[in-house]
Amino acid sequence: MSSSASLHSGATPALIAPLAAPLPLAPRDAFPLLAADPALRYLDSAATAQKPRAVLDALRHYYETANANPHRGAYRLSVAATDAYHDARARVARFVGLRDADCLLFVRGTTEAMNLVAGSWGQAHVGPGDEVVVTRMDHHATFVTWQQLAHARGAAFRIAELTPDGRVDLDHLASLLGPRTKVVAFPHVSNALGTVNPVREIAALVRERSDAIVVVDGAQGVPHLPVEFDRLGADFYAFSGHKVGGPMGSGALLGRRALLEAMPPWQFGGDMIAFVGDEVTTWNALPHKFEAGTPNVGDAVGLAAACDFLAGLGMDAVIAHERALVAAAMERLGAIEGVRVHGPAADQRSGVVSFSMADVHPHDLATILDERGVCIRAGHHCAQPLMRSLGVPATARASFWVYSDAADVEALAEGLESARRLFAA
Amino acid sequence: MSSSASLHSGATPALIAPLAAPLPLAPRDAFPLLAADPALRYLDSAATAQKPRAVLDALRHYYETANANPHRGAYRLSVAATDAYHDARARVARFVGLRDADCLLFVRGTTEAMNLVAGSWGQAHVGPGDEVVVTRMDHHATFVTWQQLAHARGAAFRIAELTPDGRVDLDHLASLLGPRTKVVAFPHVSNALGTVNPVREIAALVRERSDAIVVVDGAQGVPHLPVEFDRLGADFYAFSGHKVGGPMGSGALLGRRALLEAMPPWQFGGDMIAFVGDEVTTWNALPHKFEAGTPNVGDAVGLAAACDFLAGLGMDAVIAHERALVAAAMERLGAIEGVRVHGPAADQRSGVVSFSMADVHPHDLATILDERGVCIRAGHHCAQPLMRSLGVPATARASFWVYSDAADVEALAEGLESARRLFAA
Amino acid sequence: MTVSDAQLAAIYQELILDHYRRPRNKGALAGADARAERRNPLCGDEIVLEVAFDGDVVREARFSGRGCSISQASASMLTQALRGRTRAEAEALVRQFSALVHGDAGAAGDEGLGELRALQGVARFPARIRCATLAWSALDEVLRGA
Amino acid sequence: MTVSDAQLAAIYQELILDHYRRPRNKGALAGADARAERRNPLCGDEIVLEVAFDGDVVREARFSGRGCSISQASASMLTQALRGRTRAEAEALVRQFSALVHGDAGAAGDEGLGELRALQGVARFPARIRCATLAWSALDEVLRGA
Ligand SMILES: Cc1ncc(COP(=O)(O)O)c(C=O)c1O
Ligand SMILES: Cc1ncc(COP(=O)(O)O)c(C=O)c1O
Repeated sequence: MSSSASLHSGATPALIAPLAAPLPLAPRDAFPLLAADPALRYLDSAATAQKPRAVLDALRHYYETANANPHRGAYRLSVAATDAYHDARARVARFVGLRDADCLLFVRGTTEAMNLVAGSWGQAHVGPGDEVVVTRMDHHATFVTWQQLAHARGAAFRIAELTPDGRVDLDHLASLLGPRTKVVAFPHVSNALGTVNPVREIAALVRERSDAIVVVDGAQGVPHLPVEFDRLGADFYAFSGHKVGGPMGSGALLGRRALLEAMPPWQFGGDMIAFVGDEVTTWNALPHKFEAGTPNVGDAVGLAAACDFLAGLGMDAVIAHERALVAAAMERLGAIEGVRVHGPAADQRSGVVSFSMADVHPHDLATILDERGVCIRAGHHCAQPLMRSLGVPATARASFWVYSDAADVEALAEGLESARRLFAA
Repeated sequence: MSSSASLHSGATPALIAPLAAPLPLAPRDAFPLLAADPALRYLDSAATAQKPRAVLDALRHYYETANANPHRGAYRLSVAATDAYHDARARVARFVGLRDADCLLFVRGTTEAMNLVAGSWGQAHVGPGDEVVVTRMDHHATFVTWQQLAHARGAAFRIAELTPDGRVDLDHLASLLGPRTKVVAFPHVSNALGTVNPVREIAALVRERSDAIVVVDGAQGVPHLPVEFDRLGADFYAFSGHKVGGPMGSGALLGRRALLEAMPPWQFGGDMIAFVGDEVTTWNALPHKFEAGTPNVGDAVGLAAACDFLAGLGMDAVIAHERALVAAAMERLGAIEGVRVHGPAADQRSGVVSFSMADVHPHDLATILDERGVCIRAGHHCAQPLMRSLGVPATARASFWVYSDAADVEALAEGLESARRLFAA
Repeated sequence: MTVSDAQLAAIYQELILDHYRRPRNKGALAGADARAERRNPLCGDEIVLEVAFDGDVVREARFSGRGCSISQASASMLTQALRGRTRAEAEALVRQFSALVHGDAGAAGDEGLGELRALQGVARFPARIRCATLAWSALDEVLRGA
Repeated sequence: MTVSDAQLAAIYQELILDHYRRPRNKGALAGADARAERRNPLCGDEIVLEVAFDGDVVREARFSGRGCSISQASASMLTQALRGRTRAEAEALVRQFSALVHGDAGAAGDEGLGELRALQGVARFPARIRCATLAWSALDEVLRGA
């Protein structure tokens, strides 16, 4: 854990939010890539996070001291790998507030998690005449996965629209729910706008009006907010390790035990079987039933280290830090001629600022900023359906994380001013 | 690359095979886990390989210098990540003799690759009355995946039996082939016996008698033998990075372009789409169509480094080295009272020796050997159908790789002698 | 890491090897009141446990199946230890045995476990605990199911 | 990494910005003989290219769609450069333009490319090459499809 972590972890949101010039919550030095390039202004953490040294160390330490195929070995090295994997699951589960750690399935990321739910629960329970509901702000991982499942099963696919300031329109959502609704999927936090959705409230709405399962895309939740799965009221919750500072190739699906136990397996292979007959095969218990093949122990260990790192900072402090930066950025950017910021007020977001500049395409903004060492994202953010409703082909997006600071905001603003000048000339 | 690599890479099989006491082909020092524990006798490389330092360095270097979400970023860091990913694909494709690198799909491992073929090609092409053929020696990843696909599609599931010395009985296989055969899947090399199957010959047999696709489980091929996909005659070939010395969570599926292009996508999400409409979505080109979600660039880079490492040793030298060790082990073990070695002659294997000792259960052998620092596998090796035909619940298995040497064989034999004494007492 | 054969003998005690070589109460039990099967998916080992009761008391217990020395010896000793115990006593024994093989010092000192204490060495071999508890897991089912 | 606005101007030349602000030949082409669409899935940019031929010679080319300064300027210049060329000349131009934006020195020195040479700076920005070639990829389809 970094030394500043303990300094900040006790800070309440109220203490941090009003700072005019936020310092990093975790020092850049704790992130080798950022430490090596002090001029780099990395504002694309919503796409993927830079990795704490502690994570890279944990990953390497696993491969150098405990690497073996877990579960299957009777020798001590394999037991060490099994223990490392089991311990990683327990730590990640604790971090996201899931008591029953066997209901945490390690997957490659949010995309795979969503495909698992659709491929197992969805294939088994959604049929002709049923209805599947997503929102206008869903990432393609959720939107397309459920769109295709609905088509494959002959179900209707419904899209809950947004309010003008980029929140899920709960009245419209409510109007879509009914006895034929089988699935309601939505993001905890929109990657394109930063909007934080009221998961508990939406889940309650769904329960009231339907028997649908509530599937939460938490890719932008876990990295930025305190998450307590057991109290969210959701049935499934998915997230990606690489956005939490963990390695690529790690991630998790959390699910309620009764659902997971009743679901058919999704992939077949080693570890997930109990008995393999020539004709009939039976399945292993949770979590193994859904983890076919040699587990990715190394990346799971890295993900656990990332969760420990964030726990050390405190997730209340993380979201407060991000909101302070967002508030500063919205103020600074809003003052630049022609800039329009999309989405809701700062206190209803994670650290995402999506914006457009009149007459300058986001792609051009990204190139101009990159020349100044400022990395932002330009594009549809895997949210083409949302872009259509915003009436733009793409937006520019700056996103913050624990290492972001006021200098990042300033560099962004200056770059935009330079673009303004260039295109106005 | 290790210094001994260049010394050995030119060695022909004939030059190495007769050595009475083979030295490691790559020095233990090149593998941090082995270097740290000189007394460790790691004989479970068929389960997972220990990692060359070069691989761990490449992985870390990626995260410290080029980490970003590839494909989607307009800034240079993201271009660096995109290039690293693209370059990794090209290097891995070259290593396995695939010219058209876009027909190499990065996956988590063999298990996922097999599930991809079954879930995409299989779901689309196998129907009631069709036939799916596997072999008695298939790993559960292949066996169960195709068994379940056959059941789901109402097709018949057929198992090609083995000869008494543990090779695929080609006559029996031929008798199973016909116009209704849609899939023939088999391992390049059996993980449980070490048997190397004549892929080209089997593929030719299949073409002659059916229109089936030929699916090769190459999990034990790529780590141990020269593989040239473009000349194998197979339609699909799958392998796992962690068995090649690469990171867990890496692996690849190779496929013929015409098949891959005609196949529906398997998972949905970012990167694999072209246009996402509210009702209809279109797909991106190969390889992206089959790589939904943020790619695991780090582990792909590590896998490429592993392939480079092996290319430096030379795969002809690797298999010659393993066969020399197998020959030595078969001779030494065969002289121990009550030991029976399963499978074919040394020159028809990779570096695997599967055996039983009369009156001593493999699990007990593994524990006794582990107390001497010798790691072997005891169990069904994810091949329960094979165990049934061998008439044993489990076997003991020692498996060799590039760091294995004569001292490993000797430690194994001495441990078995000690077990013999203990149980005979 | 190299050890002497003497150290290995700590787990492979003569008593365990004796039960492995000459298992007690092995084979089917005619007139069993309850039966449970367990399989260790790691190694394919199987245990079938059959129990006959006189009211609340175990009259006889027998096992069949195949497996390693630890699983066979454990099953063999279980069938001996069970005879004459009430259900409640048998349940307590299941808990106490589990504590023993998980390294609990209290259980290791409990003379009530008798010969079963020979299996305490298993605690040092986490990968083998499942072997030792296979028959006990079957017994647990028998006691619950009844 | 910080650079002066002057350096940025190397890619965002006045000529490019001028074509972006006032695109030439934009809008539908009545009586087109061929038409092709391209979409950049990264940013949602779209280009529709329409071409009318007089026998083997391009009579007129027009484009529509939306996108960044690079894709719009490139399309605008393309429509100008195309007029009066034979199919074979147009095909050669596609190849030469591709070489230019991929950093080929020969192409950069080729005066036959005319104004298009203003786009050579794109070669330094690999993420933007696709923007520059979007309209050209549509032209390629027009020429092949015909
Ligand atoms: C022959 C064979 N096929 C498939 C697999 C499965 O590979 P993985 O577990 O890496 O997916 C293995 C190894 O476990 C294997 O040896
Ligand atoms: C909201 C949201 N959902 C899903 C995803 C997909 O995650 P991954 O690409 O890691 O599978 C992302 C990020 O790409 C995201 O931001």
